[in-house]
Amino acid sequence: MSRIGVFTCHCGENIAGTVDCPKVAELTRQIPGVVHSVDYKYMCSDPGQTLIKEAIKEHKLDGVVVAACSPRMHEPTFRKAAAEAGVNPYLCEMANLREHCSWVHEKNEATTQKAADLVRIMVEKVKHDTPLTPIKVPVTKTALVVGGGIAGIQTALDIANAGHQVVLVEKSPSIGGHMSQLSETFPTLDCSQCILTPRMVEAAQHPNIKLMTYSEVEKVDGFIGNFKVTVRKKAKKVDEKACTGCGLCVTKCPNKKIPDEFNEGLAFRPAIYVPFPQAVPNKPTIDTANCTYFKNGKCGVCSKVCPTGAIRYDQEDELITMDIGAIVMATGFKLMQTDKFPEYGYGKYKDVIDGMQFERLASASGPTAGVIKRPSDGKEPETVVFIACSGSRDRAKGVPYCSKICCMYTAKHTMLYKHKVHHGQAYVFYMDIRSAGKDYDEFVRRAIEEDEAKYIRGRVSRIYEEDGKLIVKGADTLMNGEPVEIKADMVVLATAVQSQDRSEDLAQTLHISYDKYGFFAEAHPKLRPVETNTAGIFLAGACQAPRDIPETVAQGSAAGAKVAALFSQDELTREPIVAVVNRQAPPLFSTCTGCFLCQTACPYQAIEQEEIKDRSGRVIKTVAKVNPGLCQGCGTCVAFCRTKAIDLAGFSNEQLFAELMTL
Amino acid sequence: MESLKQKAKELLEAGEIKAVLGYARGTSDTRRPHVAMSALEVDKLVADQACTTNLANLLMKHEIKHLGKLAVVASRPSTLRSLLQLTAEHQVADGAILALVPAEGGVKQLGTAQAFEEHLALVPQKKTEKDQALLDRLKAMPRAERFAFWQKEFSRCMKCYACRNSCPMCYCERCTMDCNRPQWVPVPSHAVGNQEYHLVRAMHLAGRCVECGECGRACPVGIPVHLLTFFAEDSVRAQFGQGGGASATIDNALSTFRPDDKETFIR
Amino acid sequence: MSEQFEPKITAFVCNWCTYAGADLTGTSRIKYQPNVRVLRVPCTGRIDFMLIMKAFERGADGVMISGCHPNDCHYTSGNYHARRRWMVFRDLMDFMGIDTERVTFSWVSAAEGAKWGALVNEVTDKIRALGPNTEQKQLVGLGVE
Amino acid sequence: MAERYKLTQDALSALFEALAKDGRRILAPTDADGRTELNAVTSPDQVSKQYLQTILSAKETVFPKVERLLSYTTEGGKVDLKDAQPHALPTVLFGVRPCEAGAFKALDAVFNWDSRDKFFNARLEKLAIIGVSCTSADEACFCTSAGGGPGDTQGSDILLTPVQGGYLAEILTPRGEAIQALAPQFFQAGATEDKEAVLAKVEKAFDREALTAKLPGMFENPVWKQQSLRCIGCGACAFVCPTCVCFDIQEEADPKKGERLRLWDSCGFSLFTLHASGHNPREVQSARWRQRIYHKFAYYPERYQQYGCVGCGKCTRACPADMNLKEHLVEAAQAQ
Amino acid sequence: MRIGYYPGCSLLGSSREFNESVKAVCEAIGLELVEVPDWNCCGASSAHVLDHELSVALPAKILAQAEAAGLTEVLAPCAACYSRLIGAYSELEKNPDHKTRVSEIIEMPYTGAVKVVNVLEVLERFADVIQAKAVQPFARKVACYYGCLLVRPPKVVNFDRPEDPQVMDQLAAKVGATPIDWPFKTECCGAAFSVTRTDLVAKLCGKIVDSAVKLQAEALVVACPMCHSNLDMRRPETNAALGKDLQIPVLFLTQVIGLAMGIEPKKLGIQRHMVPVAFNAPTGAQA
Repeated sequence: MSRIGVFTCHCGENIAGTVDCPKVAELTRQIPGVVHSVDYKYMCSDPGQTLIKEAIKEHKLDGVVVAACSPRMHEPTFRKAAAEAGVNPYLCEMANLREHCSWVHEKNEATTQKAADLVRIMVEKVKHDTPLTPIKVPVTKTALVVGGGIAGIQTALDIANAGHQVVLVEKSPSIGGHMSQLSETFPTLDCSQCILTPRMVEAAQHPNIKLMTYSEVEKVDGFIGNFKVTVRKKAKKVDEKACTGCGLCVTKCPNKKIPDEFNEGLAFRPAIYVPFPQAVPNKPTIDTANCTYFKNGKCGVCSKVCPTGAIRYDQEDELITMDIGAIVMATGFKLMQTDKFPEYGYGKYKDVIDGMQFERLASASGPTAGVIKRPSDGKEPETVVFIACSGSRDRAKGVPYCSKICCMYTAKHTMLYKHKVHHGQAYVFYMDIRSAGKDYDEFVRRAIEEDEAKYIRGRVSRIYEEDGKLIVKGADTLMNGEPVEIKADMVVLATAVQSQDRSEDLAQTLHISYDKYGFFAEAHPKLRPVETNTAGIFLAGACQAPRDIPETVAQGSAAGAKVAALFSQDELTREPIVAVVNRQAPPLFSTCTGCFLCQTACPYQAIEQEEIKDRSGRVIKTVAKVNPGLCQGCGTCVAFCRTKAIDLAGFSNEQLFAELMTL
Repeated sequence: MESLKQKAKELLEAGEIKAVLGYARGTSDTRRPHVAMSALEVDKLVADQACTTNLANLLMKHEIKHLGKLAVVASRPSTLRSLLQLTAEHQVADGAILALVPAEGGVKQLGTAQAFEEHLALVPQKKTEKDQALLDRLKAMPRAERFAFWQKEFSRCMKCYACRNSCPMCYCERCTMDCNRPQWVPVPSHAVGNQEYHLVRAMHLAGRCVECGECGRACPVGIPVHLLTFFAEDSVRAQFGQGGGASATIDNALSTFRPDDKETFIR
Repeated sequence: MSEQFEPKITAFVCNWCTYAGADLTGTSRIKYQPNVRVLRVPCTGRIDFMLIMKAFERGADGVMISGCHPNDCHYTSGNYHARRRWMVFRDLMDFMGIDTERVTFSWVSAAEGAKWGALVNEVTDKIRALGPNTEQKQLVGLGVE
Repeated sequence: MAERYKLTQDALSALFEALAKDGRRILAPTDADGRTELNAVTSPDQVSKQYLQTILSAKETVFPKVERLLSYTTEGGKVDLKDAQPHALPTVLFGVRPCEAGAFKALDAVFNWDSRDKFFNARLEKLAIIGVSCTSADEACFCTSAGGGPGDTQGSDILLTPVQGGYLAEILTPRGEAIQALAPQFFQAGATEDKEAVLAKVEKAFDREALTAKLPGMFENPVWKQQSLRCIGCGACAFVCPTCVCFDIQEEADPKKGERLRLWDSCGFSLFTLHASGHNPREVQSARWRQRIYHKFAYYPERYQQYGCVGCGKCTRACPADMNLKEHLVEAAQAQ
Repeated sequence: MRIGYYPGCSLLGSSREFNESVKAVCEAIGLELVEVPDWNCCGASSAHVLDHELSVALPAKILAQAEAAGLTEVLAPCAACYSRLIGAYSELEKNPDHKTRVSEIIEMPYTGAVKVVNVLEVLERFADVIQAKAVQPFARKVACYYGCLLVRPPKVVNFDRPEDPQVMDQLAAKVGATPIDWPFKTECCGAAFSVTRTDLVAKLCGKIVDSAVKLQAEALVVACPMCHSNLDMRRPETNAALGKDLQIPVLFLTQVIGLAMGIEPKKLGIQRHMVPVAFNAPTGAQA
């Protein structure tokens, strides 16, 4: 028989004003199993807590019900008090006499009866409470950062600087990401490469950072503090250790007509290449899809000219598995594809380009060495039309959201253009100008007022080529929708920012959720913006939503700080309110029948399959197993389980049943 | 029938299977399940219109499961539907059980879930007119009358569990009915115990029922218990567009969700 | 003179939204009728349909089930699972002739203290008007010699 | 041999009225949606015209499927215990078949073996049986192999045999005489109809005593496993059986009150012999099936010097898997 | 194969040749057109600006008639009719409770069982048949002009690429024509302003016709009576506005297909155009 103490709090007049507290104490004393029941003015006060602690010792209580305010208010207080007196804190429960009773009902007998009922419910719960201990999970203090753009670099540096190991995985041959392609950055117009390159080098040389370029995450198992990650290190066909990065192979490669990704197809590169001069690591990679040797076994020039014999045609992909404590996703974005804009002739007319191509045209390290020349004939364009919201905020294009960075970079583009082509005229078609940010709106005003960009508020309906010009037809909605027609030499589309290709697949590999546009979903839109719903996996940068550089860097640092905080402890402590699959005596072993319908019901992928084997290793039965590191204790699986094989500690079937039985 | 016997013998002789689960003649010329492990036993196999039992139920039985690789005679589509649902629920490995479907001029041998699905696409499942009529009649009744109808039916229930034990999807080793900590459903077959038993059974089969109707046929006192699971299945299908026994790969309707599931009653 | 019938109402609410919402009803001092007894669970996903069934067996005249609005679940999707379960369970109860008028499902967020108060009053009044849940209560003891 | 009377159909109606006037309820086979059920009737017109047997046995009248043994309250920390009083009505069972009438003896053997069961006896004392002989039988019937027969008088207080123009009535016991005494004018003495001629023909299928002698030696015989492969382990056979007597005791309680109930159970259930340790002495269905047969044909005779099966065939008819008891007993009797 | 047919007013009046050519082509490809019994006005041009409920009820009545006649699909060749019918269908599918209200208004049950299709959609299904039957290839450069109603609004019609539709080009190519790549496929022709603001229509059509000629098209191909009347009937005004004398003919796609199939030009109503069509014989020389 239980020895339960009931402690009814007056909360001054807050409870006692409508509930007859002494009577509640009196009524609840008669409940079988209750050996002590008192009322007191302020239970949460020091004397009140002392009263509970002394009663626990004096009456040898093995369970406590504090009938006071909401458990959401003082449950930690009283559980701590109970623990101090030697009762497991999870054997202390609260009956909510204040928020759910005295404050919402009139002073009368019914209210007091309800108060007594609320205590009865909790007494039955305590009777079926089991002592629980917080769950300890060890932490592997190595972080994995996926994506080597500015987000990933910043995150990796912050974690590394906090003294923890970081593995930085990048799918392309060099880190740097989109930012390395930019010419200048808003709102300061400082050179993107100038500010990024030092960070890239720092990341590469940091003793705590292990760089894995040309690599992709293949598989993720485990849970917070204890992930097992398999990374595919794609074969560069070049021995990185032997290669000195002299570049002879790149110069000698006879196949030089491959569209250059870094220059957005505006230039060519050889089949063995370094993506860009400042690449990190600055060692070449063979593009096997375009290499003559890999296509027909002939050529082999690179191998012949390499002074250190570093070319390895037989190099294979490597699968590397490592123990990881936390993961930061920083996989970035992509721009909307050309086939989405038939009305603008994007992909059809050479001089209709996107913003990133314009960045390359404007970049000193770009294909034109920073001189603005249009792609079709290399002429200097005298009239350039910039179209903001190309795809963004356009339901017909499947992108109802704002891409966030286009207003700013379009203003930047008009300025860069004007600075290079002094007699040129830039037009901007826009829907709204969104320039919220430090020095942002001033920047846009400068583009309009100083660099004389003509801003036209309206959409462009069509672009077509006529007599060597691009006819841009639109409307000026500030002029009563007056049709506007501009004969342009070049058109720059600020195409929508979209999630990376296959981001859904990657999300599924990591068991994190994503929105309908393929951006990774944060755990809470306001309060947990850099966490995912899977504990131990964080987000940085544009893989979560369109972001500009300052935001990306801030989020990268935030994610880094989260990881550092996680790594500051040797063990994680978690509330023991988790689901458990029962174990029974053989031959049943568990009432679980292994239908695994619970697996899809679990929001946290916390349910695994476990094989029960006999001594000879033969599998007798495969049953569900809840990983306490992942389980958050919602209990959805518990309600779903037909055989009642899963139960939730703290809110068990027996407890809820017993609570119901009092009613 | 002869081609079935021949096929069964071939498979047994080739050692491809250990036993054939089929039908044999039973009391008063009915058909009963029959396990044939030898040529002698194969000769007792019968395949005709009277073979109605859903044999998938027996596949889940401990003694039969452990005989080795089995072939099952699937005279009715619901047997294949059961196999699909059992595969989806990890009870049967895809390819572990051979289905022999008596067809015109021979026997169709199906070995994989995909083959079952393809075959089922040719033979749509339909409720009998009698069942549909009673379902419609019940749905049209005023609620209180429907309550009285079921209470009258349930009053005959004695919890022999023939409905449960004849159901291919009731394969749980320890049924909720037998869970006594807490004792969710009262053991006695009094009014409360019976109502709760049938409610729980139907709910546990919602989205999983293959609509073979075996439970209703098994009831010795003639309670139309199969209508409860048929109804639940209809409800699932109508609201979520998927039901039990359709595929070995679709996740269960009630352990998944869509954010835009439409209901009309939540305040 | 007979006393006015006071219905017994059992409520299952999730910890994060409706329980907190009901706390807010209290802190806002919004009054409602004292007939409801709240059982706290972590999430609506935890509410086994059998609990609703047992509540009636225990003589509840009305049952309330409430949790986070869609998209607001603390556990991201428990309420979606719960919703599907209720959609079928409610249909099935009705098919068995059990009065679904006596079960109220709702989404009450942590900010909707006023909604909780109003809902409890509305449900209490409605169940009082419906009268005792005689159909279910009469089953108790029936079939025992 | 008891004296034989003639009872016309009209006289039967009058007898029913007399029984009702005497305060007895009459339970008889009735038609319900194609099923034959035992129900309360007031007139012979309500009795099924064409029936072989009821689906359920008549054991419900003395051993209900759920019955209260005691109840208690625990209000205020005090336990107040109340023994249940059996609610036994004076009852006449009309129309049961001789096999079932004979089954009460098997129930009695258990309920009054070491202690006398208050509930069972209270009901049995108020029960009188007017049996009706069988004029037809089916493939499931094997009363003649189980020590009875289609016109067997054992167990009945009065046995009626349908003959031209009514029934041939045999008054067999003092209870039968008491019924006769309620309306003696309707029982015409000196009936001469040939009872045997109208009875159903049920071939004897096996020798019961030989089987009983053989069973102890065939515990491990493969026949049990073979037969039970298709058994699904439900309780239909036991619940329809007129002699199956196993019961479960359940306590239904909440923090304030509780009651103890007795209900039917079945040795066919896998949980029937499950120990708390998880061990189950009858792990597989073949062991349970064997138990069912041994209990009726080996353990019963050994312990009570009588048999636990009357050959009514109800289990065969109710079985979803068509476990034909007669057929399987024959197989056992012939097994090597 | 059979399909419901809703000609609407245009096809019985100003666009008889569309009606004639649709029927001729459908007959040739083996598609039976079943005219919706007792059909009424679709409400185009005015109902939707005056009374929303009426603008839904009118098309719903047509679809309900089709449903009562046991049809499951209705072909509305006129793009305006198509737009009204599919618009009403789509709205009622989105708000199933409105179906009850509409049924009350039209005094017959509307359940949404009948789908609405345009002429391009239907012909696309028979693309292979059409190709096989094109015995006299229409070997000319053509400018396929879609106008606005066939592809918009995309969510409602859910047909082809709204900004750069392809189906008509593909079908024209199937019968041997060479569709030009031009940017005016969905440019506004002025449509309903044909009567009230002829000047505007002339200006808008001018751009379309001029561009087609510049890109060396030999014919404009359309699938909408409004487009046709503006491009064809308003040619004098168009030419006046352009200050040019453009004689490029405007054909319905069904006429192009019909000619390629060798159907007699008269049966296709070729003679009815304002801008004369000189190439009756598909491969013949242009006057």
